[in-house]
Amino acid sequence: MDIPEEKLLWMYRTMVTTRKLYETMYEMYRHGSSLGNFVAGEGEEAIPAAICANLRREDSYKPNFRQTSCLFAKEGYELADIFSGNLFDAERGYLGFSLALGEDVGVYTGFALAAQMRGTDQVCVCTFGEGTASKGSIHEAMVTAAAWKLPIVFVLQNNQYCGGTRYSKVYRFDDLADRARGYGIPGRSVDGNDVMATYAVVREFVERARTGGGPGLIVAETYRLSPYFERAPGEIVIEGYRPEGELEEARGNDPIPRFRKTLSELGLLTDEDVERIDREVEDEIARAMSDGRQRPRVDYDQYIQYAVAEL
Amino acid sequence: MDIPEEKLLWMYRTMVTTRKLYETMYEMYRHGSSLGNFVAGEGEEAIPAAICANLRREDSYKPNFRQTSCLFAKEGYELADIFSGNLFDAERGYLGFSLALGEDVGVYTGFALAAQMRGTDQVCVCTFGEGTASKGSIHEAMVTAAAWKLPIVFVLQNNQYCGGTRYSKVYRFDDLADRARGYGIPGRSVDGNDVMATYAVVREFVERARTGGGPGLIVAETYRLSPYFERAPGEIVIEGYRPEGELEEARGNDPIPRFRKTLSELGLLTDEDVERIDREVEDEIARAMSDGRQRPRVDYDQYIQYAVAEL
Amino acid sequence: MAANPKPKVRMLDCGEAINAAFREEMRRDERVVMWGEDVITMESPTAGADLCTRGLFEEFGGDRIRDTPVVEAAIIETAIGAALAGLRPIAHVMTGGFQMGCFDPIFARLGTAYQEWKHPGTLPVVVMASVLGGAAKGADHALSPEALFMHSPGLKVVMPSTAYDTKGLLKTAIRDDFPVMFYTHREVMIREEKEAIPDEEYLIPFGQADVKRNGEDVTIVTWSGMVLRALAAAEELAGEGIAAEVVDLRTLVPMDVDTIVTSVRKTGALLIVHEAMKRAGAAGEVAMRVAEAAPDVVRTLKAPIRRLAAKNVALPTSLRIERRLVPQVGDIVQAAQDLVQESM
Amino acid sequence: MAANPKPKVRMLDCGEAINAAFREEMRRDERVVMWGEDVITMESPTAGADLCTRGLFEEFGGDRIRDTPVVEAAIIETAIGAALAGLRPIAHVMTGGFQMGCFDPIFARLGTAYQEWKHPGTLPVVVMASVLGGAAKGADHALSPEALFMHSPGLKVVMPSTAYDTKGLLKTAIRDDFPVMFYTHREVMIREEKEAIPDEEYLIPFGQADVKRNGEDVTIVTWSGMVLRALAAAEELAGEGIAAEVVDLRTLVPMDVDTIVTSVRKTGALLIVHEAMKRAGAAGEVAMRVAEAAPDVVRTLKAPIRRLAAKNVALPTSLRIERRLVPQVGDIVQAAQDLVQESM
Ligand SMILES: Cc1ncc(C[n+]2csc(CCOP(=O)(O)OP(=O)(O)O)c2C)c(N)n1
Ligand SMILES: Cc1ncc(C[n+]2csc(CCOP(=O)(O)OP(=O)(O)O)c2C)c(N)n1
Ligand SMILES: [Mg+2]
Ligand SMILES: [Mg+2]
Repeated sequence: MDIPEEKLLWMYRTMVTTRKLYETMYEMYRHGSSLGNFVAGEGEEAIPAAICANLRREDSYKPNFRQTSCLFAKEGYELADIFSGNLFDAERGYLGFSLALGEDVGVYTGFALAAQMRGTDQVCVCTFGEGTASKGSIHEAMVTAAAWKLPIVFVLQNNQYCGGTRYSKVYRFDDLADRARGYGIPGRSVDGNDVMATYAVVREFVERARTGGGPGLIVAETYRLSPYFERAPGEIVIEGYRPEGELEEARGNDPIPRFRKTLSELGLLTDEDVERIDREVEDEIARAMSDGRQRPRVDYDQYIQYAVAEL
Repeated sequence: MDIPEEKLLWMYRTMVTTRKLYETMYEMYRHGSSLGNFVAGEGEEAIPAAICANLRREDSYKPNFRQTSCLFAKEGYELADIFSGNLFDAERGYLGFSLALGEDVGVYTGFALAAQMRGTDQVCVCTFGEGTASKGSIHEAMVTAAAWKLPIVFVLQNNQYCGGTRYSKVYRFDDLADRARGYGIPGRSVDGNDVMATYAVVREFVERARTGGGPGLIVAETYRLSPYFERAPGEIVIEGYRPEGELEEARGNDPIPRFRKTLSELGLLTDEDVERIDREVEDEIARAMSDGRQRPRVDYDQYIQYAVAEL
Repeated sequence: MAANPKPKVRMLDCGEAINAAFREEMRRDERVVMWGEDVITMESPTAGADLCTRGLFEEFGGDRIRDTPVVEAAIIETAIGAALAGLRPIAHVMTGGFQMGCFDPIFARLGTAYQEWKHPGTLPVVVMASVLGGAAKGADHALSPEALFMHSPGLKVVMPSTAYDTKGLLKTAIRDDFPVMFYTHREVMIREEKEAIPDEEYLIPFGQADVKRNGEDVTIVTWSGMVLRALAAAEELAGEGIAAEVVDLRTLVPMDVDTIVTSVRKTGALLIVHEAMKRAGAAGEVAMRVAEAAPDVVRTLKAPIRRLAAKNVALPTSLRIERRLVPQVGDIVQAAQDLVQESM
Repeated sequence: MAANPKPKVRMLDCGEAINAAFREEMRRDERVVMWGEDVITMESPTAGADLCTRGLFEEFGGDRIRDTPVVEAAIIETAIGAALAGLRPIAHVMTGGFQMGCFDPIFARLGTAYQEWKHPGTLPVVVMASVLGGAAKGADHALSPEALFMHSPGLKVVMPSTAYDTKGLLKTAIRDDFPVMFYTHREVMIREEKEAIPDEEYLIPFGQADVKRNGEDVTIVTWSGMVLRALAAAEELAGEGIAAEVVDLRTLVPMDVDTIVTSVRKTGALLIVHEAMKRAGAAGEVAMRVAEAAPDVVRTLKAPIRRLAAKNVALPTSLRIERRLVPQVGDIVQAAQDLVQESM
């Protein structure tokens, strides 16, 4: 597939920004900023970049829960939003996510249903982990999307780990994309650390959904470099569940250096570009942070007004 | 496959008994016996017969909810039990069913888990409809059974209807057995109105489960001749959802006459046998009814003792 | 001024009243859509509520009314997503008992998450189901789940007892910008007697209890199917010289505590009756609300607030047993008599 | 008779106490088994309750303790099936909030169906989860769901507030022949202070509240994490001359109404405090039970029974907001003062 040069560079920059966002947010977390539990998706940056490169402002996108911050890359959002304390905005297609895993997939399916009922050409891309994929509510959402041929693309992001449990310990087969057959919808596995390959598959599935061809399931194979979640200082960390050497080996397949290499081989990226982009992105994040943090926060009085049946 | 002659005749007799049980119970229902809502599984008798022919007393079996009465055919049960008001008996492998569809499949999976934990060679066969197969809890049960290679065989009984909704309106594919691939377990479709073919598949799957080979999914294709459920006299019945002529055509594929024909072609069943079996079964049912109804019923005082946390 | 012409009425049963409410609201606002199992094919969105959807498919088409697979969680979750995207879905889940199987979508997504997400906009979803009490259908069909959903911050809970109230409250529910749990009751749905329903549009606001019978000796607060039994009990009590006032709450959230307090101020005795199991049932909430709103009234009660509800036991599939577990007319009579006696 | 030797004790935190209880019961009865997400790999059966399962896999092997996929419904349902088949499973579901996603299996199967099925035998299942209150983790992690499960006929509900009680009650739960919902609380789990736990085995029976502090002026009834706050409040109140009695219910079902009544008979004032949302929360049940058990005591109260609970709002992910929604030590002090004042 021919991917335009700007798209390629945009995806590279997006991946770099995503990685640096994790680093920034982790620093904020370590220094006591109240971000709640901190989760990050290091090593999985290619997938949101490939998705966002295919979406429009009016489309809907749910990143995997550990990649919420990558929403900045979705048209309609900007970096400062990430630091603003609230990303939720149905207008820009982000309907939040469920801390109870899996219960959000049906909600996004409802967005796709509304698009179909109204005859718009909006599309929804909804991501979840291979651990979450076992939840019953996801099965129901996929049955429903298939039954009505809804414009939704499910992206199962298989980063090999659900908490401390390795994927291959739970599942008895090679290809999770086989799940799609059970719903009568197209399914495809892709190397989720290869952003160009992922882009191509997402493009195909999104276009099909946009033109009335119904839902599909993409399984993006990747690896979770980040821990399960960052504990608060002093809390116990158990990370001994990874086989010796596995993490180091996975770092060798980090999608960012991999893509950097491809781009430089294609003559699209020089060492100076790399450094420049790094610097620019760092500046952007610093500016976005100070902008975002200045935006007004929802306070107690506003909070208790929202969606309360009876105080 | 060579099926011993007695097995064949046993299955025939079982199918006839199942059908006549429906008729008897429907009469009781029409005359105001308090059986609750009345559901029947006419046209689907081959499947429980093929299953029970492969099970032992200590195995577990959940028939589809509209075929609970076919439990008489499971080793350990007898006809009189059907009229006794309570079939539940974990010892004989029947753990009840859930009126909320689907929530029982995980319970039966737990039976299989206990068998595995204890190292027995018990097997569980758990049946549900193609409508019920969309429920999330079934997905979770199948993921779990696959993950642990539990000795359970799921039988998806596709009778083409879920309430008034035709299967082909909801699902976008030909073969529900493809679902099995999504769990990494063996799957197989079979003509569920062909009792011999069904017997062979059940046998293979049950033996595999019994010898540590893990779970499987059988899709038994059949047709629901019975209405969704029998309404109480005076209640509204809407049965207009079947395409013209479909019901009549399906009657032409009734598994009982079909098997009768096969058996007579094989020289195993004469017209006299047919009549004799009909008469014998009717007598048995009559006796079982009077025996069963004489058994003591759980009364209020006993009822409120069972599993109550605090009265 | 012209003489006020007598408003036209038609005699409808509850199913017909629901059908009229659906039709009127779907005509009025094209964002109103609905789905559920067999809502088209069987015209039966909630078990026991047959024909409620008759003719809607023909009039509004297969985009606005849809049959779903057996996917209760997805029925609710898609309603949430569609509502966030600007539609106004009515999501059907057949029975209150089946709502246990999509509890997270209702309690935690619909009723909780969008506040947690600081969603400043609307979330117009009506969840409809039937409570199939009185016919020994077991807990999955007969459960009356109001106490559970009252405990979710964002859910309103509506449980009418007449066809008239059902129509007016359902129209209000459909126009509400936030989630509403709406329950019909089998015994209300199957009443032979039709009711006079005005042709002219009317809405009944939430949070207004209705005094279904006046009396001076004891206040009976109840809702849904139990209103019918309470009224029958009041009739019997009248024969014995006890004048019971029957307050039909109609909506549990929001709760019209004022009407209860006014009644209790008059009668001096409060009996709360519900069909659901007693332990952690809604009676405790009613009692606390009265105590909080009017400590003076509670202080001068002659006997403590009393509740009558189902025993702490699973709903059975035997009518014989169900009748001894769930309050019957005779039980209400007895409880009211006891309370009046004690108050003297 | 030999002199009674001083019983040996060890200083344990709550996680260690749970670990000891698991180990003792699994040694005692090989039918005791457990599963849940990451119970082996992360040694963390309930979020926030780390290391509770340390060493169990090594001692008892992969048949008796298992990591599951993310399948909360199947975790409960398989526990039911295995229990019916003769095992005694402990099913872990991480948090009370995640139990919304397996509500039917808990409420309707475990707590209801097997009575409906007239199952005359036992159903020994313990469901364990953590309530992660006090850290702005939002409803899915922080929900305290006791009111919901108290409303299921067959469920006992246990919510201890100390390591000592946790161990004794957990052992009782594992030996109970019927379903038990067992909740640890984050604030109890993370207490720095260790407690003296006897080496010798002890069990604490269900249905026995514990008076954690004596007082004459006002009774505070509470449970789980709120006991810690109530005790801190009682300390402050003492400074102002108010002697609060703190009754830790420990088990909500069965409920020790006698201990409450005895206390209230003495103090004449009852404040019920809970962490869960007020509307349809468990306070109403406590109040009704007291009124039913001791109408005379209620009649002579100087002020109506009072409750203090979280506002009727979704649990937020902001600590700033959470602190204004959920009762804090200062709120309990204030409520107790008000009540005492009003009673005078
Ligand atoms: C219903 C539910 N169960 C359990 C959890 C606890 N939990 C949080 S993250 C996580 C792992 C999810 O794994 P996966 O879906 O593969 O996503 P990943 O962490 O790999 O991105 C679990 C089990 C939860 N949040 N919700
Ligand atoms: C959770 C739940 N949703 C809906 C129903 C109502 N209901 C009862 S039977 C039935 C049809 C089930 O279809 P299928 O599973 O194909 O079984 P069949 O009736 O064909 O034997 C439905 C929807 C129910 N009992 N439980
Ligand atoms: Mg993962
Ligand atoms: Mg079917």
